[in-house]
Amino acid sequence: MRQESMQVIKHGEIADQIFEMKLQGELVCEITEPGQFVHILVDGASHSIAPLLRRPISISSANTSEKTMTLIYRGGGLGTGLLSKTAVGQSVDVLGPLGHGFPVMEAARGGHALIIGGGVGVPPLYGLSQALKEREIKVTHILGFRSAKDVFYQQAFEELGQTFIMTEDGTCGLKGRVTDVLGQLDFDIAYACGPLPMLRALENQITEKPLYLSLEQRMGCGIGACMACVAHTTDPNDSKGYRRVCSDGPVFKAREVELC
Amino acid sequence: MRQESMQVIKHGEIADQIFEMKLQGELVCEITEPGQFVHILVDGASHSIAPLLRRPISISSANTSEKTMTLIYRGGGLGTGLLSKTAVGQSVDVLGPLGHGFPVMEAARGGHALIIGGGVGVPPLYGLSQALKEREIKVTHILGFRSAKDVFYQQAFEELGQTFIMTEDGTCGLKGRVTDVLGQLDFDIAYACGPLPMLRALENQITEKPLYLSLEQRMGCGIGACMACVAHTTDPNDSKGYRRVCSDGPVFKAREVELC
Amino acid sequence: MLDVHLPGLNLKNPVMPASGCFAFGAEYGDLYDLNELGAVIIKAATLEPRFGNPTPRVAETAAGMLNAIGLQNPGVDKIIRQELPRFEKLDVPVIANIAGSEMEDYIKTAEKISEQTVVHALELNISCPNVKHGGIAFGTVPEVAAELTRKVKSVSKKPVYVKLSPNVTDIVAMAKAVEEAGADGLSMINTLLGMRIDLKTQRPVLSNLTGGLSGPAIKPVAIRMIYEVSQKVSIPIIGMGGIQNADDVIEYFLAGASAVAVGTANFVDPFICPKIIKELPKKLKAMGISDINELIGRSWKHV
Amino acid sequence: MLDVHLPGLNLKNPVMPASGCFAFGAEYGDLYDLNELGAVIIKAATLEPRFGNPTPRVAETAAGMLNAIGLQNPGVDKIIRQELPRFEKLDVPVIANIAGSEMEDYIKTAEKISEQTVVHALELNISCPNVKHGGIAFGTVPEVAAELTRKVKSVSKKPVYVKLSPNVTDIVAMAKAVEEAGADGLSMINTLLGMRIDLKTQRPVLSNLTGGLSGPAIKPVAIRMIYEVSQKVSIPIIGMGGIQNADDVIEYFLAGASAVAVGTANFVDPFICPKIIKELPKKLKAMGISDINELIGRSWKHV
Ligand SMILES: Cc1cc2nc3c(=O)[nH]c(=O)nc-3n(C[C@H](O)[C@H](O)[C@H](O)COP(=O)(O)OP(=O)(O)OC[C@H]3O[C@@H](n4cnc5c(N)ncnc54)[C@H](O)[C@@H]3O)c2cc1C
Ligand SMILES: Cc1cc2nc3c(=O)[nH]c(=O)nc-3n(C[C@H](O)[C@H](O)[C@H](O)COP(=O)(O)OP(=O)(O)OC[C@H]3O[C@@H](n4cnc5c(N)ncnc54)[C@H](O)[C@@H]3O)c2cc1C
Ligand SMILES: Cc1cc2nc3c(=O)[nH]c(=O)nc-3n(C[C@H](O)[C@H](O)[C@H](O)COP(=O)(O)O)c2cc1C
Ligand SMILES: Cc1cc2nc3c(=O)[nH]c(=O)nc-3n(C[C@H](O)[C@H](O)[C@H](O)COP(=O)(O)O)c2cc1C
Ligand code: FES
Ligand code: FES
Repeated sequence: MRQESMQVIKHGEIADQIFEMKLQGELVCEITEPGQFVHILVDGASHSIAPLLRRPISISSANTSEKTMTLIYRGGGLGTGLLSKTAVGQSVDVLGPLGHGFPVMEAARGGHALIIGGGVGVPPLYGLSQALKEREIKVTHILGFRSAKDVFYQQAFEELGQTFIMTEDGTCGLKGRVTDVLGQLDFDIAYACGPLPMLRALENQITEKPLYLSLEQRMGCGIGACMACVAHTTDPNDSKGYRRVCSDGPVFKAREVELC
Repeated sequence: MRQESMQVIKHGEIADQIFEMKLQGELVCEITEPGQFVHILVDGASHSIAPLLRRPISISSANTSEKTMTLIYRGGGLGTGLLSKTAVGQSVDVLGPLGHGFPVMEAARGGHALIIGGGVGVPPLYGLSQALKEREIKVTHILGFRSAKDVFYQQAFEELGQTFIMTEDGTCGLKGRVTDVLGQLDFDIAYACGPLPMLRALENQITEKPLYLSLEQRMGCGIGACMACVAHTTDPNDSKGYRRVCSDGPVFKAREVELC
Repeated sequence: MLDVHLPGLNLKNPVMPASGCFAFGAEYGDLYDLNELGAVIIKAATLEPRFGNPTPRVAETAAGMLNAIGLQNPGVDKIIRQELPRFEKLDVPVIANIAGSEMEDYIKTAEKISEQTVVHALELNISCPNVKHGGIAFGTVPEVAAELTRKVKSVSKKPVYVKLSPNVTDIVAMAKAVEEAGADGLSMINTLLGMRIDLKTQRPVLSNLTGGLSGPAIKPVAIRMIYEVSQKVSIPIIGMGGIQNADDVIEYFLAGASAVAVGTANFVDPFICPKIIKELPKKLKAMGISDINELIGRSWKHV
Repeated sequence: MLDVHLPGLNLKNPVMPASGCFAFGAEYGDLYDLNELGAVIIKAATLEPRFGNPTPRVAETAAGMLNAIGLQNPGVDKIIRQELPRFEKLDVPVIANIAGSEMEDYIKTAEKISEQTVVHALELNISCPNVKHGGIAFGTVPEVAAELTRKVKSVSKKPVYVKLSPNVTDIVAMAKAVEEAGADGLSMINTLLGMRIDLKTQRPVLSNLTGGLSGPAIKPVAIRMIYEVSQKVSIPIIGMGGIQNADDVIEYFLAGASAVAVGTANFVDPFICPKIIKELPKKLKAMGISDINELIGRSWKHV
């Protein structure tokens, strides 16, 4: 983990208020798993006053030889809105890589992994899918969005494996939710990231196969020190009784922690 | 008076931490006197949080046909430091023109005006000198700086009239203070802007001729509403008892208000 | 959509400049039509003229500012003669903020100014942190605040809103005390007591040493206090502290305010009040709200 | 130049992470050598383990943040067994922050943890706004705070610093009460009570509803309180609230602090404490100061 002023080498809007940002720096060499995240200080040139706190953003994909990583984030908030105005050539204060990502090794070579994402939960799944593919694991994606204007990376995912796009209004792909097509698919292991109701539904439906979930939580430090981001363990006899999303997660085995 | 997003058309460092900034906009047409000022919101892209308050900066000179005005300011503080990073082509939120400037009409045509400035009190005197010159008034300048590296606009002033540069360490012009050469000069009227001790010394020395002083004061609103910037009148029978530097000033007749 | 009805105040919209940040309206009246405002809260009036504190009177802080103006004003008589006539031709209710050092001062000031037709309500400033004699005690001891409220109510021809100080351990106790004493409404909050020290001079920046902290920095404190108090009193609250935009206004309503005042933000953007008033209906529409009064206290009224 | 000597604490420099913002040092210890710090104030220890409040536990505000962690900690026994050994190999004094719901809890926790060799002082947290039972009363009633201080002092093997809450009408009364009761020092300030409401859900952001406001927004309040208190007590003050850089540290010393703690800024920049420690000597040199202790209270000691 390091704090680095990383160079913006590509930045643009790839869907409605969805930005793709490519950063270059040494930090990239420390990434160990897909699903890790970084904590970004959006300075606004204002001496770290507005916004005060860092913003957690998943690493979508990385290229170690180029020392680049790609983030995909929704703009429009105080911090992400300012971040979206950063120009190519400027630099961004990044802390990371943080947390534990998706356990790629849990998928057996030659097996079939199901990858399920919703909205801005989709980005880290791209790097995951790439990593699985590299290990010769078949990947199938179910990606849910609100509407056609919100869809991103469709082609990129299609290049890695079969991809179902689900939209709430049916303007792209199938109309409905990610869980609507779940029953029709066969797989050995599943990975998911997205809104809480989606994760809860998956926990209820995928009970026989290994399932890993990436959680979101409001954060302070991002490194495990402030206890802002904790979740209760489901096991009442767990010696700690809690997990920190930032440092013990953000990826957990399904039903390891309470989803609330 | 208006609030305008003005275009930066020139911007650069002209002495140590002294910046010259040329702005273009409609506001320029409302300038009525040299010595008026503007109130600048340095946004830092941070939704007006850091810094929160506007910064008062004198209008150094203006060109109505081009709709441009030039400001000269010292950088390095929270607001002025951020301001100094504004690039040509960007815009700046300006409120103005504000206050009452130097009464040019008080100088009789064909007369001789003495202009005395210190440090960042010098900028508004340039526009004043231009205006006096235009009215065919002879101008002599005494400009005090700390050191050679702090001197700016020497040649510009010399083109308008005789100019004495005084530096505390003698690295440029004469060694000493503006008051050191005062006794040797003949003049009909004097105008001054600079640090309080300098203005006090001038009030004590120039007692027989009209003298106008431009004051500084920490401001809130800049338009006369918050009472942050008041000074006591010297006349105990004055019906109000105070003047607001922002709207009644910043230029006052010597001894009209207490200098403290 | 925006009109609110409070004791003495039938407002076309709930947004007004806060006391001390708008003088008596002349300066901002040069910039825009004051009739656009819901009301105008004028600068504190005292019985006698006051010059206030020496300068520097303001200092900037992170997302805030300190002020120690010290109740500078020409005295109630001159305000009535010279400042209030401005509002006779206007259609905007005036709320007269009054202050004093002694109970007697408050009472006489209230009596005089509440008789004026343009004045629709009084705002009893028991909380100004910049007054040395007595001023602070009025705002921090419930019994004293209640007694002052009772006395002012007994002479005032107009409804009385008591402006509470946040510099207390128990804001609910203060609010309930003045409500029981007859207050028609509350104004919350005045400034937090703060200080900034200049590293060069090594002394406090303000000549008064301490000053009142206002601006966005204090909004979380104000929201918390209004949330707590609005559940415990039945009189309306004019909310203030760090309001900069229409979203902030909505947050105050959700917390429990029935109207709002904008102070420091006027210095940042002199057109901020009309801007917020224009922005509000759009925000409400986007929320599916047809009457801003529906929002009052929604954060605790489980709807 | 930077070393300060306070009861129980011989510090190589006066900068330490604030309680609750540094857990028990493990995470930041992975980033830099903890020996660079003046001291470490560890997260509040309670007698029994606590999970704390439900999430969301933090919310951002203008130049500040709200937290309602709720004293999550594994309990004093586990802290002694699992967390304190880390400091045996280090050369940095530990200040143990202790909290509780009942007097008995405080006393037992103090007794246990003050016996540990690595613990050089206790910080008595009477001011955590996020504890529901009793907690808040300890911090707002001088007599109660004094009684608690006296009892903890009577069992503690190490000097006791009492951490004051800013949410009181009279901070000087609180400070004097605990000084008289035997406190060896003060920590000022804990967080201001605040709230933020989410416009989408129309409910408070924090599941605990209110939270403690920290960060640059509260610095003026902290500076004011330390300025007032340092003139009225003769025990040293560890100052905190919004410190982000070496200039802020100097401002705290000028106000009257004898050491400082850095909280929220650790989240903004995890290396902030060592950075400030490195920056301080340069700043002091530029001011012509050879010993930081010379600065203590200079803003009111007319030198
Ligand atoms: C581990 C992790 C990975 C994430 N990865 C991505 C990603 O790849 N792409 C993406 O678009 N978003 C991602 N998010 C969500 C992202 O952090 C928030 O959208 C963002 O912080 C909002 O900041 P803002 O400035 O837009 O909003 P503001 O409203 O200004 O935020 C105010 C405060 O709330 C926090 N906050 C608001 N929403 C969230 C949220 N959903 N999760 C956590 N904190 C929040 C902010 O961090 C900030 O402290 C991730 C969150 C986590 C915890
Ligand atoms: C009428 C008037 C005209 C001025 N004209 C010029 C000019 O032409 N060129 C120039 O360099 N400076 C000028 N100044 C001074 C200039 O306003 C300050 O240097 C500037 O506000 C400092 O801001 P900062 O962000 O650098 O410092 P900060 O330390 O961040 O300022 C903090 C706060 O203090 C206020 N402040 C600090 N110093 C002063 C000061 N000397 N006067 C008033 N407020 C101050 C700031 O406005 C701000 O509110 C003028 C001041 C006034 C009142
Ligand atoms: C410069 C200034 C002067 C003020 N004068 C008064 C006053 O005379 N009477 C009063 O009740 N409040 C006064 N206040 C407090 C404001 O009315 C308001 O309660 C406070 O500033 C919080 O709102 P804000 O954050 O929007 O400024 C003053 C505030 C400022 C900044
Ligand atoms: C996330 C968080 C947790 C905190 N936990 C504690 C605590 O356990 N005990 C305590 O005395 N203070 C606690 N505090 C208060 C800090 O120690 C400090 O007094 C306060 O945050 C002001 O300093 P700052 O502005 O530098 O953060 C906590 C603050 C934060 C932000
Ligand atoms: S964000 Fe601080 S512990 Fe997770
Ligand atoms: S700055 Fe507000 S009256 Fe002058």
